[in-house]
Amino acid sequence: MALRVAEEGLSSCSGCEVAILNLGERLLALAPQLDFVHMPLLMDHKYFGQLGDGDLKRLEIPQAELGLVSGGVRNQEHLEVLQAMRANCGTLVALGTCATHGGIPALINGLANAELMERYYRGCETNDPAPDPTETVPPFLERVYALDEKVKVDIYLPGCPPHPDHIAEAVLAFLEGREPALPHKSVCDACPTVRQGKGQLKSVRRFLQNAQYDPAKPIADMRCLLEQGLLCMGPVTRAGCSGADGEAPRCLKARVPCRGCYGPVRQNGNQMLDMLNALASNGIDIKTLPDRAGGLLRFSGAHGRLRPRPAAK
Amino acid sequence: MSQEMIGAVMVVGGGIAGMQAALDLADGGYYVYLVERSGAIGGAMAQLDKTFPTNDCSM
Amino acid sequence: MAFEPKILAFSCNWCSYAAADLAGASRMQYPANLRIVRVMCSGMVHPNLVMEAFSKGADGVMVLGCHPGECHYLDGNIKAQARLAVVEEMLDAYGLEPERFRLAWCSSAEAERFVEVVTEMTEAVRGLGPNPFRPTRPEDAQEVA
Amino acid sequence: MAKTINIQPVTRIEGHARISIQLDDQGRVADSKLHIMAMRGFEKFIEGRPAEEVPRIVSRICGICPWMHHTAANKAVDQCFGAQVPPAGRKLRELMQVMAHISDKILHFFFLAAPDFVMGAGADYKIRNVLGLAQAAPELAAQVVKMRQAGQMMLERFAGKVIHPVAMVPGGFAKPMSQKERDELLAGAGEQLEFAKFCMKYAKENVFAKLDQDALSLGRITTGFLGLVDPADGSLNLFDGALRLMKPDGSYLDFNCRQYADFLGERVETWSYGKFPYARVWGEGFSMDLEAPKGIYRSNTLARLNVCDRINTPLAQAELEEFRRRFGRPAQSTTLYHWARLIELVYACERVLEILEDETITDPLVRNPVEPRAGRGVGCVEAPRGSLIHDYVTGDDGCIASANMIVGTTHNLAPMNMSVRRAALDAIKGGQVSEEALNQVEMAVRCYDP
Amino acid sequence: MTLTEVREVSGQAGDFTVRLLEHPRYVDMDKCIACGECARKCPKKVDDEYNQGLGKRKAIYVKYPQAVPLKYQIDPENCIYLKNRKCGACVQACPAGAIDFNQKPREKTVRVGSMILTPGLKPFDPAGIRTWGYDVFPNVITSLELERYLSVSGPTEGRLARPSDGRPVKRMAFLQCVGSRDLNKAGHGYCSGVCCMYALKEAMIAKDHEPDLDVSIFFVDMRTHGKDFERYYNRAKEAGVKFRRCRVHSLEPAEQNGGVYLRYITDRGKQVGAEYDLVVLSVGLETPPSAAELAGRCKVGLNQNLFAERGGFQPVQAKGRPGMFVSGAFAGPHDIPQSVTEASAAAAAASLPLARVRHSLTREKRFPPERDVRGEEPRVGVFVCHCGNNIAGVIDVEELAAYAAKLPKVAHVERNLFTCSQDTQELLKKTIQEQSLNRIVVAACTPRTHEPLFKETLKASGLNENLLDMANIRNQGSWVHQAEPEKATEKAKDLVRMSVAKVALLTPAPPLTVEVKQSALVVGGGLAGLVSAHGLAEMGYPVHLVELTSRLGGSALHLYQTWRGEPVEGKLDSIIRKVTSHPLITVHLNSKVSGAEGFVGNFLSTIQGPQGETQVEHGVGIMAVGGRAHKPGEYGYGEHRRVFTALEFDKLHTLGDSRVRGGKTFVFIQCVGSREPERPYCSRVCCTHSVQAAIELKEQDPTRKVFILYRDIRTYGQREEVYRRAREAGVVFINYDMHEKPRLRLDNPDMVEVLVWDHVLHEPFRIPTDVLILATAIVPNDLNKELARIYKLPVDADGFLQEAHAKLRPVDFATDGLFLAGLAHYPKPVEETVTQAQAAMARAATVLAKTRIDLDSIKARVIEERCDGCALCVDVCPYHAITLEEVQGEPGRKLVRIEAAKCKGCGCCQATCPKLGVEVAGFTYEQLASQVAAALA
Repeated sequence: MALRVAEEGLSSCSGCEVAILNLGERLLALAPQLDFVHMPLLMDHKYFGQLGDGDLKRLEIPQAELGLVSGGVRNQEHLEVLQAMRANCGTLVALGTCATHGGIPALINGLANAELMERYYRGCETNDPAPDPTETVPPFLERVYALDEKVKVDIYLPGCPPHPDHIAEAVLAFLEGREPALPHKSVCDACPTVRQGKGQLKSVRRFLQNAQYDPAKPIADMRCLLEQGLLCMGPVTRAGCSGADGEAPRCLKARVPCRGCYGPVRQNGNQMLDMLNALASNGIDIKTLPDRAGGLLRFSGAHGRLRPRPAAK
Repeated sequence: MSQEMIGAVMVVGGGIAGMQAALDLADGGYYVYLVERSGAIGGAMAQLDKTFPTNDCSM
Repeated sequence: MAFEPKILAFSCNWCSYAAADLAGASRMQYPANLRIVRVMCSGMVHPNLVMEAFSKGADGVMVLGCHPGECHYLDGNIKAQARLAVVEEMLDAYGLEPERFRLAWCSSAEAERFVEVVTEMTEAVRGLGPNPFRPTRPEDAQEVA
Repeated sequence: MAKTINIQPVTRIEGHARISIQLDDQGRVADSKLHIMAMRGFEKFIEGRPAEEVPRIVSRICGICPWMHHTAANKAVDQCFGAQVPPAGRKLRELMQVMAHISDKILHFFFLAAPDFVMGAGADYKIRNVLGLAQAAPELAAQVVKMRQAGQMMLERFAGKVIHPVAMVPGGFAKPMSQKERDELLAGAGEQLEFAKFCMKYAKENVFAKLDQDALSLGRITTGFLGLVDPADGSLNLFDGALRLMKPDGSYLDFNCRQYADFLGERVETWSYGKFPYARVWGEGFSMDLEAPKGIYRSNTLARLNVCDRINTPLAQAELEEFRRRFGRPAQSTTLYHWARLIELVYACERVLEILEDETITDPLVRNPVEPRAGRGVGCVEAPRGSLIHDYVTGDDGCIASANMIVGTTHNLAPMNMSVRRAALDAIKGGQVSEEALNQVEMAVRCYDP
Repeated sequence: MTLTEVREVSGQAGDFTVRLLEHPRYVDMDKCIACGECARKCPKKVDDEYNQGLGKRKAIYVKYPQAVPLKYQIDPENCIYLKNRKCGACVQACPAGAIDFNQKPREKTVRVGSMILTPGLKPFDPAGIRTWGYDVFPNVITSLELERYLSVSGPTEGRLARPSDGRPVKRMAFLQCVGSRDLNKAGHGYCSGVCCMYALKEAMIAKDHEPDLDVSIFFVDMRTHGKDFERYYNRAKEAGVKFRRCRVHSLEPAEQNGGVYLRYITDRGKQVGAEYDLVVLSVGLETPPSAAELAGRCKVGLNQNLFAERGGFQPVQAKGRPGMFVSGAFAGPHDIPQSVTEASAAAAAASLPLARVRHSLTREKRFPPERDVRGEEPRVGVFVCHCGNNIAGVIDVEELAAYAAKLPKVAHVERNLFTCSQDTQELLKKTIQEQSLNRIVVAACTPRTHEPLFKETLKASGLNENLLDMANIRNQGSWVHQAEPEKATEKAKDLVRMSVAKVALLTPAPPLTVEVKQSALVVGGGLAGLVSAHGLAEMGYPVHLVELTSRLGGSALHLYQTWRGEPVEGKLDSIIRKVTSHPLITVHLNSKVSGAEGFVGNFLSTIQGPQGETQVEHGVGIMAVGGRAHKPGEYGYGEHRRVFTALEFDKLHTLGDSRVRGGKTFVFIQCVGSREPERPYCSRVCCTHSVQAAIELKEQDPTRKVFILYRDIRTYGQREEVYRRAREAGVVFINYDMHEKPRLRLDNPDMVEVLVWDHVLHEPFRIPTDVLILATAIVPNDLNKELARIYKLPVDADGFLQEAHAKLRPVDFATDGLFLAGLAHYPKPVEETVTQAQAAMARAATVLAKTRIDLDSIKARVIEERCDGCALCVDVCPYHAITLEEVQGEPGRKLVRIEAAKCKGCGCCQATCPKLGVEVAGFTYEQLASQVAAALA
């Protein structure tokens, strides 16, 4: 009997859902074994009955063995959907860094909600100023939460978006009833660039001009971008973006430094602390880095890592 | 005939000099007899309370 | 009764830990709020350890090393100094007062300095009050872990 | 008796929305609303970020068309820093952006919209989806999946990341294109064009052919249109150009996207987190009333075909002429969005081939270094979901001081609400609420590919 | 072998037979646990020699509380039972039944290859000599008695009080040269060399006890000629100690309050009387009769000062007695650094002839096989120590033990009175085996002092030594929270919980050993370098000798004779010939060390020579880069053709230069460049050198007038003899001090006019002289700084190389495997240079004697499952021990590799790695984090 799968996207951009589609032919191959019972992007199953007349209190998610949830928890509806998914899915997978660590939307955690509302509904130049919308729209939670701050998460699939190879591995592992073999080292593990040591680094500059490399030569001949003085979050970010046997991390293929979109190497690690510490230990004055919190916690602002500046300061 | 060599040394007197010589010889691979007239080794230095220059105890 | 802060100190085996021993040998008295974790060098203390201490409710954390130039491992203390900026940044990010963390040098002979630094720190942290992350509020403790 | 119907979530669209329909005592549709349920606040939380990092942040506004935000943001930052993008850099940017259109349109037409037409609007919801389509027409589904995947892989192999791209950077592009890469892409683009032609033929036979009067009137409203046109000859341009705001009667104003604030305003309603742009320049104010709409204009595929004078690629131009012969200019029927989408698919494939055939694209100089400075920049491109405007102001440290954005779907929020009301009124008569009726209301929304 | 004497020695070098007599201790050493019950019960009180007779001890006693071996002994002269078969109180009192009255003296004969005599010294006993009134006035004590008074373990627990009435001491005086430099009263012409220094030390410590104490030191010459001694002399002056340059001849009782009255002459020449509460006689050293007897039995000659006879170039070899060596105070009046250096030198000299039979009789210490505990669940044993009452006095040890028992993974808890005592170690071993414990927590004192002891015990009980953690509840617990016992107990609980948490995570770290390269490098071809190179080669180790110039010999080339008059040149040439011809020595002339890396047993030095660079692997290194004469910028040097430095004068004197040969008046000025603010040290050799030269000038032509202008004549030790002969020869010594240096008039090219203040006549005194000789300072040569940078060696404030410990490791560097000899350490005469060279040789041999040495196990280790070669740690390592290496079988994938030998375990890499990819055994992140968690639980 096919494996029932439910998928939901909370405070997300559907990038993870497209990543699922980017399984390509593999998705068609898996299709017979899978029975998608709920996936708003592709299927029309509704929360409150197909005729939209169900009880608004009882949000309905069909029973499923495997539940995939992407996106962080931003408002009340997300929380209700998440709790319903948890209740109805045997195994819950946090799909993508928004789900595992808050992702880009968690950058808002550095500000109080009121500041956002003020700017969005009254501050923009093109706005006709108006009060915040509150009618029949789900109220905001005080900040963006990662899934495991609200419910128990069984499998973490970080990545922005997670690589289709690992989504496939997670599903296959579930079908075969084994633990998914997911990478647990840092991005450097799969990065073929030439590394010697970070000692000579005196400072880290902004990415205002391309790295030095010979486009004709493969990535393996390029000197590690961090060692070229560009901030690259590779060493403090979990591996995975190079796929199962990828040639190099995706951003490195474009010769661009990593920005940590897979979240910390260890589930409860802190990318900002790890990176600043790595730079400081090699003798770099970390005060020269602009926008440290926004830059180094860009994808892992949940779990209280990013919080509004105390007003007093 | 080169007469037989005994690989042992006798140090007579268990003061600071005797103890240091005995240690160096033992570390150097020789059997040492440290012979002390009194009931315990330590010699005169043991009676000193503090030693110049750091004034830490001379024990 | 008065708030008794709990202070954690990472002391380097060659200098500050020896100073603590000497303070003991000289019977110098200092407040009992201090818990010392012996490390081989102040350069061995990962800022994560400091932040874990704060997230587990330490009211104050200190790293004590040798004076610059006297480090048993050449420049371990210089690295500790460099990481000081990281800890300050993290304290600011977590909304904790910078005075809760202190990096101080004291050589193996400076027992008085050790006692002075410990007493000053105890009083300073007592003034700041308990650490907001003290696990009295469970979801906070879990939040920062 | 009076009741409220909640279509939640609106499915087969990108984003979180809810449709509420109030029926009065006689079961007639009294009111209907399309509520946008989420708002993340990109304009606010990119404040303070170094401008050169922003293009890699704002791509997360939409996971299906991240390339558009990536491009618009880069163009805005270029203006802030006064960067001169080398020709090869500019060509690579346009190539990437237009290629992104291709797989996006295939995704929308086949994965999201087609099930309604192939299975029928009233089909059981369990099979009215791409998986159902795969069972019903396996070879077609396989072909679609293969071609869409090929399009994505073309982008990924060259630019590293296809979803949430990183290859475009302020001042140009992150890496030059090698001859080998150009040859591969040329081969791929050729296949994509063939497939685009197949899609057009398939759609005409199986979908557009069935567009009877009802289908054409589904959610039909009369509005103005907004889209980029090439300032030289008014032709369709997805990458750059001037913005053309056309009134329902066909007259239009061209303006540089930097002055967008003088032409467009945004109204806020209490029941939706989304803001409602309207054509402030017309001076009519704003109203979503079906009979007397004020300031309402539409964006996206149909709008672009209406506003552009011609299309500079042969096949697409032929399709446009046939389209115009049949539906005039400007065509107002909402369902025609799908048709326009496929025409644009053909144009996109032809445009990609055009860019690739110019071998100066492999020039190694793809980026000029940029200097962070205070400035203002407005980057504008045409996204699959509509015109995309990113307006940044940077401080002396080169970090974002303030930002304002009007993204694709936002332009269509007001028109979608009107289409929903129109569709609801047409579909729900005498209080009979059927699944098919509700699905038709949703179909009205899906045309806009929000 | 205690209580044993040498009765008779026969045989010759390499094979002596020695008959020993062991006096009975009357206490069975194996049974006695030194509990002290016997002494408490023993009725007979006797003067305690240890406290210089100031305190009392019993007939059954132990020399002092920390004596080694800590076993009681019975004093046969005073024990009532042994004298007349009565009493025997101690037998009942002894719980261990260790008293055994019928022990008899036992004789033993032993065969040895060499003998070293270090019978030590006896302080001069001033009793019976009227002028000092030592045994007449109670408030006149010797310096050694003062040492006991000042000591916390002494009769008055360190409180300074007048022996007569116990009243506090307000004014105190030290009389120097009591029993030294005094032939008629004490029969000792020599200077004991140490009294000035210990007087300064005791004065400073006394002032520590009583800050407002008024201390005066009456001296003839202030002889602080050792390294850093002059600085200490300056500190004493700044601390307010008063110094009077005059010899007090007689003491009388003060009229009223029982103090002591003495008269002295001030530097203005006025007679002054003064009263002191306490007078301390700085007694000198002399050879005890027992030592003289021993010398007789070993047929070792003694000189007229009753010190062992020895030569300038074999300073530790008993003259005319091969195989017999002498060192320490028996070889001459030495301070502790000199004795320790000589002891090492004697060890070297004694082992040289026996090189062939090295290791023949010694055996390696064996440990039982190590039990593999990796698989086992942690079973922690907690041992709470009372440490007498040091811990138990403040911390509630029962509550602590009870608390520890309830901690997770704790299988056994025990309390001990003294966990570090030898018997408790045995107990520990038994408990570990019985309870099959695999982790040990000792809650006691600081690991810094006692961890090695417990590690030994763990190894001896079959456990890997690293499965141990110590909770410091004494130094950082009971001792510092004596007023808050409950808080101290609370803290102790936390500390124990932390240790238990950490120890549970400890894993057995395999002992790492590394091979010792059997070769040596000697830097500097002077006398020190030559002697040590030749010595090591003779011991059978290949040596590389690096000399900067094109000639071997160094400063010794300019020396004419030793203080005993032995010619230097002959001996220097012979040692140079021996070195250049020795098969095992490679000499690198015109070369210097340009770079070095590695560590003890595995150094790799780069020598830059005329033909380019050569790399040399060596196990040990001896730094003997010497010093050079200071070129003065004062006293008209370089401007007047009759002003010379001491060495220049020597050359002219031997070549018979006309200015010297015809000269009628000669003036020596001492301390030129030395004991100045910018060089606050004494160059030690110039006084002897000038005095010898003056004697020779007088002997050549008695009519010559020879003047020596001095600040202090420092002919220390047996050199005093030379000073006495100079005075007899009519050399005139005139004292000057810092602020009225001699002034010169240099206008006449053939004569220098010297103007100086005469203390005796109290008027200026003009000396027209034919020749002016400046006793210039010895300064470190500039190679020191560079060598220090290459080998990471410390340099002291004056630029000399800094030894590890002034007293206990005088020739070692802090960095293991590197040693120090010659002028590079501090200015010193020929025979002390030879001694230091031989000492360095001995110390180096202790390293080379081992083929492998074990490194401590605190090393960093790469965790392959976590490390991914991001290379963040590579350049953080201060010792460059981390490299990025390709993983075999996976081309392109690199991981970090740590060279255990180079790694010192500082942990900088562990604190940098963002993924716990590298950890230091014993201090891993998880282990430290477990302690943090436990502390805050």
